This record gives sequence, structure tokens and C-alpha cells, in this order.
Amino acid sequence: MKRYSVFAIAKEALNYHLGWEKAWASPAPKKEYDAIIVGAGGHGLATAYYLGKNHGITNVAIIEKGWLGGGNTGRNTTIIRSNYLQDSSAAIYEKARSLYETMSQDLNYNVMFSPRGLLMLAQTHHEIRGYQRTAHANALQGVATEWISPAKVKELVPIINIDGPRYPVLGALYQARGGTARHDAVAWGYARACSAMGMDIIQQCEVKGVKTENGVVKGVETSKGFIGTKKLGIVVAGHSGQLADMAGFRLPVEAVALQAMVSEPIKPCMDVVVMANTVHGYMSQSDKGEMVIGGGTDGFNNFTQRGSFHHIEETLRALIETFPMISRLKMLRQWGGIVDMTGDRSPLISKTPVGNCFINCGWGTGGFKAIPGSGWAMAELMAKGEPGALAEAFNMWRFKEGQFIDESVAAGVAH
Amino acid sequence: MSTRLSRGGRLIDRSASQEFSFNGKKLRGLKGDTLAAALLANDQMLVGRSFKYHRPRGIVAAGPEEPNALVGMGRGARFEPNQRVTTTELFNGLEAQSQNHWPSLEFDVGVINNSLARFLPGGFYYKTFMYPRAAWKHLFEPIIRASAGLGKAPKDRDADRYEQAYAFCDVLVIGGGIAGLQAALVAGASGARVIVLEQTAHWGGRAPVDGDVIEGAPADAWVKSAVEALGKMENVTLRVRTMGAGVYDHGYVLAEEKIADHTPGDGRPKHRLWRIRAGRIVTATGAIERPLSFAGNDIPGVMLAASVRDYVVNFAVSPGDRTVVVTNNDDAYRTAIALKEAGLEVPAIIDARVSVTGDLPARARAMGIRIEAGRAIAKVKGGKRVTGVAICIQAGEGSVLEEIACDAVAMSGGWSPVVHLWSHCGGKLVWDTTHAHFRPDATKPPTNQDGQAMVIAVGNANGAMSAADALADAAKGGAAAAEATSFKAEVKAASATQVTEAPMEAVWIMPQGAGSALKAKMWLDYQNDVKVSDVQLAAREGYESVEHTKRYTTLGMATDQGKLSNINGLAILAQSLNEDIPQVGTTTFRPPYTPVTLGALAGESRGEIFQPLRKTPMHAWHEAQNAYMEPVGLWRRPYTFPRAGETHEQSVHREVNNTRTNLGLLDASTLGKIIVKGPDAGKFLDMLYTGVMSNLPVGKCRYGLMCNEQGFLSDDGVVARIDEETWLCHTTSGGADRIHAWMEDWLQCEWWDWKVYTANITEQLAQVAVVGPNARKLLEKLGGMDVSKETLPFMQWADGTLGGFPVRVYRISFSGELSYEIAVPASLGAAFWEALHKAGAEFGTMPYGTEALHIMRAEKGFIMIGDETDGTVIPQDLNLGWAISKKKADFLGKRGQERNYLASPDRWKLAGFETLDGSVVPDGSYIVAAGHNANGQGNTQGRVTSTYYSPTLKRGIAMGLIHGGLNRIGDVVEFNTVSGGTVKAKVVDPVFYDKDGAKQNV
Amino acid sequence: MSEVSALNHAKFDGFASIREIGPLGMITLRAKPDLPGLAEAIRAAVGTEVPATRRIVTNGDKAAGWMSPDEYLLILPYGETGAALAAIAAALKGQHYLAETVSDARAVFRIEGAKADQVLAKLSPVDFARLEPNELRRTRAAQVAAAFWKDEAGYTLVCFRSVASYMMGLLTHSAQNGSELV
Amino acid sequence: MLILECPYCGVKAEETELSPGYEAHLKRFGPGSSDTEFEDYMFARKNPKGVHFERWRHVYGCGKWFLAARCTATLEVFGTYPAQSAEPPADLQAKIKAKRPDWKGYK
Repeated sequence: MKRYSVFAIAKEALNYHLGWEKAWASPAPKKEYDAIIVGAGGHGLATAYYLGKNHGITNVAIIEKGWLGGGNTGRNTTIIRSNYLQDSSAAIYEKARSLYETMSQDLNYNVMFSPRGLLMLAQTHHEIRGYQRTAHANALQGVATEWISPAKVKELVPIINIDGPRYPVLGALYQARGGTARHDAVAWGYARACSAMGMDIIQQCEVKGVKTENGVVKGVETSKGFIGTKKLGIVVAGHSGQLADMAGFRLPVEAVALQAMVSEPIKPCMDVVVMANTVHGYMSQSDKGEMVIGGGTDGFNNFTQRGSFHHIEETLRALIETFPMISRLKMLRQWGGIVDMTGDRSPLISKTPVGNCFINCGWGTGGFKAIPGSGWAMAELMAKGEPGALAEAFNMWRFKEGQFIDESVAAGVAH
Repeated sequence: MSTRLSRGGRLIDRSASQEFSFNGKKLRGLKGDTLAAALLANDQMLVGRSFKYHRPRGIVAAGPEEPNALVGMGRGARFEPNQRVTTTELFNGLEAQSQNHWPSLEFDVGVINNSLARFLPGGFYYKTFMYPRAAWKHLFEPIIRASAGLGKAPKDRDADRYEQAYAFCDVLVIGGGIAGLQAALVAGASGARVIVLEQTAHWGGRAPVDGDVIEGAPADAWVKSAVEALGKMENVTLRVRTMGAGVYDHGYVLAEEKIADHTPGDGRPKHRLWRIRAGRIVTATGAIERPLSFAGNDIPGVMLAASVRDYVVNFAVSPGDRTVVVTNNDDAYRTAIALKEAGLEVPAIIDARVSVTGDLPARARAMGIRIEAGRAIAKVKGGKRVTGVAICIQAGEGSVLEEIACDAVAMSGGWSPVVHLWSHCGGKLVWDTTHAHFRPDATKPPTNQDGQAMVIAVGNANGAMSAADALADAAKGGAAAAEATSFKAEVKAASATQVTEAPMEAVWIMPQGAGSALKAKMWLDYQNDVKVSDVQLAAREGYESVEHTKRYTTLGMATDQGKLSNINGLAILAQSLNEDIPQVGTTTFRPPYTPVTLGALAGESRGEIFQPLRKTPMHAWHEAQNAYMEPVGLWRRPYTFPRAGETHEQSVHREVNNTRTNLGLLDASTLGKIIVKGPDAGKFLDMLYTGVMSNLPVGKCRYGLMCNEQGFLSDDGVVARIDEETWLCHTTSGGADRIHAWMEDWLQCEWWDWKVYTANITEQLAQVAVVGPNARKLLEKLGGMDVSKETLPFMQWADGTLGGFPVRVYRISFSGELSYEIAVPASLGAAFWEALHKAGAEFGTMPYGTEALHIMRAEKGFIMIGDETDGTVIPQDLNLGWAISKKKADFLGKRGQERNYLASPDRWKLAGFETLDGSVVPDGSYIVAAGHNANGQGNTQGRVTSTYYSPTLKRGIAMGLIHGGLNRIGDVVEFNTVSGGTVKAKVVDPVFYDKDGAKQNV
Repeated sequence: MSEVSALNHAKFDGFASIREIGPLGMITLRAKPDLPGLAEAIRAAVGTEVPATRRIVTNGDKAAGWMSPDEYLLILPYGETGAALAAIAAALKGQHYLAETVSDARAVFRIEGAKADQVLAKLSPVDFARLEPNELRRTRAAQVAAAFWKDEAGYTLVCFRSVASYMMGLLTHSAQNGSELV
Repeated sequence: MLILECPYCGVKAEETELSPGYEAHLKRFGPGSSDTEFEDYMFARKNPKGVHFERWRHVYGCGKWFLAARCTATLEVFGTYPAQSAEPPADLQAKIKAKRPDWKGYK
């Protein structure tokens, strides 16, 4: 792998950049691998990367129906935070956040992690109590968050209207090391690093069936033929149900559309990420200057990557009330992603009823921020066959036991 | 130079001069001008700077595809960034400023990036700025961010108003060019309800500019008659300045009407967002001309050929005195002819095709215009303005044959149908090799709720490129749309004189063999500075998917969303990958077609009507008393009633003390009240509540808990038995609608054969809690019914009158005091409330708010839904086992509570807490336990759920959940603080006040 | 003491006229259409027949509207609900039904003028051109539930009392002069 | 932005007049059921990319729950019917089968 640096750019510039090599190879599949990951989104690629880096397993194929990073990895609002309430959530999201801190250097690919700070606004007394609970939980979890006053909110976000007539800002839960990253670059960076370790990224290859013998996985039937494997990791977000079906088990997962939009770019006016959960909106400003806005999910199963427009309207009403100056900006583009939601809106990183077959899904609206932590935990699960501390709580049997990981309990949200 | 011609201009009114300013410079235009036309008329070719390299940018187009000419408009509360000058109608007093430069448009420091362009290829930032790590945050990112964005951020609250409206039709025609009008004529004649939208202020589209002849007359005449005919049809609605923004599922279309953009401040809504539900959608959205990729094609003065024609014909504005036309098709000859006819010079037409035939070249030749076949532009000369072009052979590598002096270049790379609306909902495209463009694949249309095609593309938008073909296609499409919505339509198209055009020839790079140096100067995306070389670099590096290339290079991600650049870019990508264009495919088309103002999307929902604010009948009284209100769902409830000089805390404490010693009045109107009636109502309530309600005697009240099917506590309240078949269920304030819906869900979907009716009568009644030792005295003073302990003991209710008001009185208490909750019809609520205050003055009446309510209930150890519960708490956790029937075989949540984790003795349970130092436990605090878990997090053994300073006990009190619950009484535990410390507290009984209930049972 | 409407008869005149009226007497009657005695009960209460699906039948200042397959809205003078409830009880003795006064739970508006439908078309996803006379349409007006029907002079709109001022705000915003749809 | 016809009042209601209720035809398992039965009832939702049966409430209209058969991949609506139905009407099943020959039935 040719190292990226400013010197490399300068050198290539002299030759009109004709000398750059491919960021990743596109090989034909081998007959068999030690591990196959289905799904070359952020979570799948991160799983493969940590299988190699942490566990020395590099005879790995990552199989992707479309193009790598083409699913939710490339359609989210790029928020990174770990100020979750429940211990198991805080653990994995904080692991992820800390890995984001050094990801550009680890991968030699600038993913532009930008810990610009993240605010969750409290706009009701109930929310104040909820966020104070989260702040106390975070203090014990080793997640650096603080409760800040309305005045401090205004200082961090000058464009905010803190004394709106309806929902005045009563304070906020602030995570100074939360922020954003360049979503595509995360997938590309991992892909390049996986490829450099000798892993095969096989794009445009659809899995058509999962072969098992005596309840143990043997390989996958694909549009490029049968590929054998000792271990199978299913990391396909909204299509997890279909893959589970092929492997012969059911998942407590439903697919719904989540929408987002960006405005036309304007000069920088908001440095931090703001989430306003009472009014269901969140907003940040990208490095390009666009206001990146996320909203709510549809309440019905949907695979179209198109959500219902009224959610966009509801989100914008709320945000215009919170940030009155955005009213004259324009919506440049809106889109939907298909997110996979479990019964408690927390993910699954779990063994399955099928031997050597593992599942990582159910990230719902919060997947991007978890990518490195999720990959780390999933790689450990696949390498050892048993979950480590990070993954343990996210098993798929928790619903039967009634042991929920419910983030909605303290005014929090799962995204 | 660009200037106003002395003759012509079909859209301008020379008698109506309009004054406007650009960068503070006072200029004049004419009524009917776009801002672009007016700027060009004043020789303002340079209008902005590009995003990345800050290169000088001029007007390229004449419509919504314009990528360059974006300005800030207006000021203060009417300032608007990124306004496209080509679609902005000029008005008197318009103020515009150019964007993305410092210190000035003419001299921009950022242009340094241009000199460094070689070192800043597509995606360069992914490869650098990584070392040292801290530098990204502190050095690189701030620089990148500071250079981000185009227009200035507005500062003020928007001064304009917006609205939305619904419309319904059988056939929605989007696009008011000749194809749209033709489709509308046919559909309208069938009797179908038709709406026609046109994004500009004018009907007719390009045809009048292109000199089309329809029904033997100039297109203008036909357009006029078509619009008149449509105007006479009652079933047809015509709407200009309305852009079809997006097609959504089931025939839903969003359109933005720009009502007052050209008359700002006239009191009308600025924009109106239309939400149209259409049976069929006809997209007659025309086509967009493509640039050609030659070196220097971004220099101001290089424009789309048809746009040059637009300015000349529509506005009598010539972009240049000497315009070189460069093309790969016949259509651009129309521009040369129009320029020539306007008396301007066309030094040459550079045609990439070796063989030039067809009617239009013949006409041009006859007019004496020099035509250079098989030639290309090697390079455009000039900096902030075109000064000339260097000519070469298209088939070669760019050796210059000749330089031609000129001040404008009109280029045409062919036309791409506007397929956005077709594609929004999944319509597929097919590659048309004849025209080298994607057009709608009629066999794979977007489908509606019935699985039927819902969009029909017609005219240029469907690849029917000549006027005659477009009209025929549109008549067919209009008829198909009408027939699909059950009307009988006749396909009748106007005839147009067919001009024979020779085939165009796909030209993606000019010249074909251009080397790296030239390709690094060929712009694809003008705004984002993406060049041919960048796309080739992306392909070389493996970003092979068109989505990868787009994201890696930012091609097509600018405010025009690739209207000019996408096809050219993916052709380059296909060439680089050695694949066919259709194999590479396009990126996904997403709404909106052109950007829509956020204010329009929020519509009326701003300020006072941002959201419904629910008001109790006493709301106005509370406001008049300066109550501090808090949102409870959509209600506002008084949190406290501070008096002059009091803090909220002081006033809450006063309210508690007064209620405990004298008399407090609480507006409890928001409490949910649901009537449940029927022969099976008792059985139903026994399923709904954890306890038994069927055996509640008439006249009595009972506290009940409701769980969801998981077993978690979801609501609580007092149930009153009204008569043999009727119960009244009180819910929490936030729970009324939710619980009513929950009841209906079970009655309709599970137990539909049970005879039970429900009615949510929450708003029928105002309810007042009269609380405190003097409560009975007050009611006795009002008189009208017996409220004595004997007649109306605790947990009973009675109907009667008080002070002449018809009331229902419940003896229930959430404070531990003698307490009556009194319901009156809502329309009497305010009067009753005031009567209570008036009569109660001698007993020390004060109103109290929700915070005093919360404190008093906490002092009594009563749980509060939302405080003690959070969706993961079961009644058993709260020591409410007494309210759960052991006898019932089933109730909602019972099975859920039998699951391992919920039945575990290890669950945290409710207890009371008193800090050792009397302080208040921090809200949200956890009770720490020894050690750390496997993830290194501090262990916990419980948490606080309610914590207050008790004015009654004069110390901090708290309720919380702790491992071991009441078995831990007497233990001292530590609550954590956010700063890392702890607060020591003793575990106690959660009933802090009047443990025996002596005060309420009087 | 006298009952007051939610907004004290607030009004606004734009391109249509908006009036808050009432309070009207209203009874919600829940019963299946085939319930023996239902026709007699409704006749006794408001003097109309049982309204068909999505219809409202008027009789002077009284009316009966179809709200759902097992719910009717009876409208009558405010002071007459007690007598009507008694009449219903007599007619439906021994039958399974529910009748409750809801006069005070509602706010009522009149929207009048030639362009009254345009005011509502900004708020409700309803095809007003296809709304039939005597059709009782339950829907949404912006963010709250509403029901309305039209007569020669305009529309009567009913919503919940607690959101009366929000509704007035919506109607006022929508009826501003200069914002006519056509 | 879906349109679903309410089978009770005949209004072609748009999505904003409705409230969604996820999978239809669930069988309730109460006390006495096995852990697996209860888990299936509560959580094991069908999530087909294709024909799906789901619950909707005409919340801003007549207030009634109804059921719909809808394709989650194209959003085509095959039909709606009252919630008081133990299984989808036979004619609706036949209609779906005709349009989607690969459909394996509602169970």
C-alpha cells in the first residue's frame, strides 16, 4: 500500500496524478475463506479490519451486493457521540468514539473526524432530569460529558434561539469530544486497509443462499458462485432479515426508512452538532458548509430508501423554531436510508442459532457512530466464537429474557 | 462586452426601467428581465467565485441549471444566500451581492487555491492533513471549515410568511412548454381535472426562442392560444412560478410556488408549498443543454449555446459582440443564426463533427457564417473574461491551428432530458445512443399504490427532441394520463414544421486526444471545481461506482446537483473504465428538482402556531397571574405562581407550606378522563389494570396501574365506578390520548366481540383539586351538597352542586392532605376557579403548580409516572404489588412480568433516601457499588428517581431504586455526582410525611 | 354564571370570514347502526334519522352526524343536552350504548365566503371539490384533529376546545388577504 | 406519502391522517404460554421485502383500526380490510397471488 501524505501528493502532482494506485483491489472470489463478512458497509469492513488487525485473521472475504459503503454508511448525518445512558451502549459507543480519534492515522486515510462538540438540548423539565441522569451515568462510565447552562449553549451555538416561546433551551448535555466524520471516507479507509492486508473485497456480488450442514455454516451461494467459509458474519443492516431467512432463523428486526437532508452550503455559522429531541431534529454544518439535518423514522416497514415527506416537514418546523435564521436557506437534497430496528432499538452483535454464523445488525438510526466499536466487538465475537465484554449484552436472546437495553428511558434517543 | 441590444426582447418591457444594485453598484434593467439578463445587459459577466479554487465565474446558463451565478439577495430579515440569478425575476430595488470571495469579487485572495490546483486534485484531503494528529483539529480543519460554504449565513428571523396548500387532480402536468400545454389540452378536453405547473413566469418554454413554427404560425401565437383555451376549461388550473420539486409515492407531488419573490414585502406569502395528489403525473420538463469539455471552458464568457440564444431573443441581451459557437449538434446553429440576425458577429462555428449537413447549418452557411467541421477548441483564452479561442482538430491532441479573437463562446454538447421527477420514485432510464442521453424507460416507470405507472414523460423530457415530435408525444402522453384516470381522451396534436436535423455526435472530451495538461483545465462541475482529470483520477484509484466517483470528487454535489455535469462526468468515468455509459449508470436523483426554501417546508408552523398549544379553561387566568408555565405534552401547566420578588424555588415552597397548612388550589384539568361503559366493561378493565376494577362498588374510587404487554408500568390513576355499567378512568396528563388509544386498540383488534364503549371526555371537564386542612370549609361555604366525612368519605365520589356550579366531587388525594377533586363543565371552569379563589380568600387559598404537586406527592412516597417509571420499571419494583391482583388469570403485562429478568429478585426496588447532611441528592444520580465491570465502567446498585428539598421536613428527601429495596433500610449508600464525588445517604421508608394517612382521612 | 365558548366568539375577516361560535350542545353517542331503538333515540334527541356513513343530517338547529361505524355526533342547543340524554336513555333502555355530553370539549368555527374552501385547503388533506353537501369529513387541520361540513354559506368546523386558539391562529393565517389560492 | 382507503368510512386517507401499527394478525400469548411463544408474539416480526400485512388506525378520521396488505418494496397496496378479521379476506389473498405469483401466503 502506497502511503498517503502531503509529500506523496506533491510528488504525484508533478505527473498529473497518473501514478496513484487503486485504493483497494477487486479480485475474483477464492473457493474458501477463513471468514466471510456479508456486507461491505462501515460495520462489515470494520469487522474485517479488526479480524485482521486484532486477531490475525486475514484470509477474509467481504462480499457486497452493491458497492462498498453504498448503504447507510454513505447516507447518514455522520454524527459521532457516546453519551448514552445504559452501560452496554455507553461502552461500545465510547469504544467507537475513541477509535475514531485515531482512525485517520490508523488507516492512513483522513476520515476527518471532527470532535467539534455535541449538544443534546433539554427543552422540558423532564428532559433536564433525563440528561442529568445520563450525565451521572456517563461519569461512572468514563464518558466525558457535562451538563451546561443555556448561556453556555448560546455561547457555543450563537445562532440558536434559547428563549423560544415554546421550547426554551433549559440547558444541554454536552459532549465536547463528540462530533462528526466524513462518512464515505470511513468505508473507503477501512476498505483500503483491508485490501492491503490481503483481504478480498468482492463488490457486485449478491448472496443468494447460506449453506449449512448439521446446523453449522459452510458457505454462501452468491451471484458469483459458491464460496466456502469457516465462519460467516452477517452485517447487512436493513437486509439482515433476508440473510437470516437464508440461514434459517428469524430476527427481531424490522426495516423502516429514516430520512435526512442537506441545505445549500453557507459560510460557517454553527461549529457544534445540536440535537433537539423534544422537537425531533438534529443539525450540524458540514465541512462544505451544508446544514446536515436528520429527522424521524417512518412507522411502517419499507425497503424503498424513500421516506414519507411529512417527517422532513416536522423536523424543519422544529429546527426553524430553534434556529430561526435557517428559514431562508434552501433544501438542496433529501434522501432516505433503510434502518433496521430491534424491539429495544439497540443493536445485535450475537451468535445465532446456526453454528459459526454471527449477526451484527439492528443499529437503527445510530449506526455510523458505532462503526469502529461494532467492528471491534464483532471481530472478537467471530474470532473467539464467544462475545467479549463489549458485545455480550447485545445478544439476540435478551428479548426472551426481558433484559432490554433501552436508551429511550431518560429523554434519550437511540440515534 | 455583453450589452442590451436596441431591438427585440420578447419578455421585456422597455418602457419599465427597474433599478437594482450589484455589490453596491447601482444598475438598471427592464421589467421582464431575469437578474441574469439585467447583469449581462450591464456587462457584468463576472458574478462569483468557484467553491474550491475561487476561480472567476460568469453566467453559464439561463435557467435552473445555472451552477455559477449565485448571489446573496436582500438584507437583514430578508437576506437570502445562494439565489440563482438566472431564475430570479428582476424587481425595482433588488439588492444583490456576489459570494465566496475576499476581499472583493475582482480581487479574491482565495484564488491562491487556483495556483495550487495541481496539488489539490479530487479527494486530496483524504490523503493528507493527518500528521501530526493534533494538527487536524487545530490547524487543517479550521482552515477547511473557514473556507467552506458559498453564501453568507443569514442572521435574523425571517420576515416573510409561508404557507402550504393541498390540491388534487387526475392529471398533473409539470412543465408549461409546448409539450406540457399540448398534454394539458388533450387531458383537459377529456374532462379530467388537470393542473399545469410552470416554474417560470412565462408559458411556452423554449419553442418561441427556438423559432419553432406550430400550426403554421410562430410558436408564441400557438402558446397564447393554448393558454387561452386551457384558461377557459373549468377543469384545468394553470399555475406559473411553481416548480414541481419532487415526486413521492402514491402520486404525491411537492411543488413550490414563488408568490412574492419578485414583490418582496407586499404582505403576501413569500412561497407556498403545494402538496398535490395526482392520479397521473405528466412530466413535460424539457431538456438541459450540456457543456462541452474543453480546456478553459469555465472562463466567464463561455456559455451554453441555447442560453446565449435565450438572452438574445427573450431579453435582447447579447453576451458578447463576437461569439464563437462550438458544438457537436445542429441545434447550436440556431444560436449562431439568432446572433447573426441580431446584428452580432459569429466569427466561426466550431463543429466537432466531420460531416455537417442539415437545414440549420445550411442556413448558417447561407448567412455567411464560417463553419469549421471536425474542429475543436483546444483552449479558451482569457482570465476573468474570454478573449479568444484556439482551434484544433477534434480527432487530434490539441495542436493549435488558429486563434480566433472573441468575447463569448456558445457551446453545446447535446441535450439531456430532465428526468429528475421521473426518477424520484424509482422510474428507470434507458441510454439513447442517437442523442447520447438518458431518457425515461417507459417500460420501467415509477408505480403507484395500484402498481400502475404513475408518471408519463413527454416531449423533450421523454427524448422527443423536435417540436413536432414533442407535440405528438405530449398529445399521446396527455391522453394516456387521462385514460388511466378513467376519462376518454382523443390524441390530437398540433402540427409543427419539422426541421431536418443531422444526428449529433457524442463528444466527451475536446479534442479527443487531449493530454493531461489540457484535461486538468476541462471543467465538468463549475461550482465544485471538478475537472475531467479528477474523474479520471477517481477511476484510476478504484472509485469505480458512479456513486464513489461522485462522492470522491464531489461531482454533481453542488447546488445545481449536477444538472450540467452529471452526464459529462459519467461519460468520462465510463471511458476511463472502458465501459459503456449505461453500464456505469447514473447517481440517484433525489428531490427537490431545484432547492426549496426551508421556510416553505415549515409552512404556517411558526411562532404562535408552530405547534398546537393546549390550554385548559383556566389557562388565561394562569397567564394573567404570571404563572411560570411548563410544557406537559402539548399542554402548558403552571409550574408555580411566583409573587413579586420570589424565586421559583421560594414560590414553590410557599405553595407547599400553604397547602399543607391552609388551602391550595390546583388546576388538574389536564388529567385524562375516559368513560368505559358496557356489559363487559368490568371484564375489560380487569384486563387493562393490574388490579381488579370489576368489583369496585358504585360510588367508590380505586387506584389502578396499567402495564404494557411487556409488563412495564405505563400509566396510573384513580378509577371511579359511576353506575352498574359505567366506569370513569383517570389517566395521567400525558396519558389521556395514549391510554384511550390503547383501550380502543384492544377493543377493536383483540376483543372485538366484547361489549364495551369508551369515550375520552378529558376536555369536557375542568377539574380542580381543592387541597389542605381548610378544603372542606371552603366547599361548605360554597354550599349545595354534603361534603362531610360521613357522606363523602375518602375514595368516594358524589354528584351535586357547589356554589351553584354542577359538579362531580371525588375524595381523592395525591398530596396526603384533605383533598377534593372537583369536575365542572369546561365552559364553567374559569368561573368556578375564580369562585373558589374568591370564597377561599378567608381560608388562605393559594393556587399551586406542578412542582409543589410533585414535592407533596414525594413527601408522601407516591410514585409519579415518568419519574419513578421510565418504561423499564414494573409495579413490583415500586412496591406496588398490593395493586396487582394475584387471583386474575390474565391482565395486560402479566405474561411479560413472568420473564426471567423481570421476575428476578435482583431487580432494583423503591426505597426512600435521606442524605446524611440534609442536602438534596443530585437529580439523576446513581448509587455506586464497589468495583468496575468488564468494560471498566463503575458498578452501580441503584439510582435516584425523585429528589427534592422538602419544605415540610426542611431537608432533602429522595426516592430511588436500589438493589434490595426496603430490605436495605438503615444502610448508608453513596450517590455519585457528575464531578466525580459522592453524597452519602441513608436508606429509609419512602413515606416521609404522615405515614398513617391521618391528615387525608379527616 | 353562564357558559362561555373557548375563545369568546373571536373573529377574523380576510378573504374569508372566520367566526368562533358556540358553545353548541353536543352528545357523542356510541352504538352500532343496527341497535334496536337507535333510530328512535336519535329522532327523540335531535329529530333526524340515523345518518348514513360520513353524512350529517340537519334539522333546524339540530343535527346528527356519522363519526365512525359505531359513533354519532348529535348537535343541538346547548341547554338541551340533558333532556336529549334522557330521551336517548329511554329509547335505548337495556341496550348496549354510550352517550355522553361533549359540548364543552369542543370549539366550533364558521368559515364563510366564496373562497372559504381555500382557507381549509391550506390545512387539510381533503379534496374540497369532491366534498359532498352533507358530508361530515373528519380529518386533520395542520397538526390537530378536526371535523367539518359545508352548507350554502360556508363551513362549520369542530375541533377540541383546548386547541381552539391554535385553530383560530391557523384559520387566521390561512385567510389573510392576498393569499387566495386562485 | 401513502394513501390507504379506510374500509370503514371509505375515505382515501393520506398517511398523515393515519397512524401505523406494524404487523397484523399477531396472535396474543398471555400467561401460560412458553417463553418462545411470548417472544415470538412480542418481537419476532415479519420483515419481508414484498407483501406485508400491517395495522393502521384512521386516527384523524373515524378512529378505527384496519389492516392493509402492502408491498414493502414497491409500496403497492393490495387492499385494506377491517381489523376484526382473523385472516386476510380470500379475495384479497387471491388478488395478491395473481399479482405476486411467488408470494408464499400471509402466515
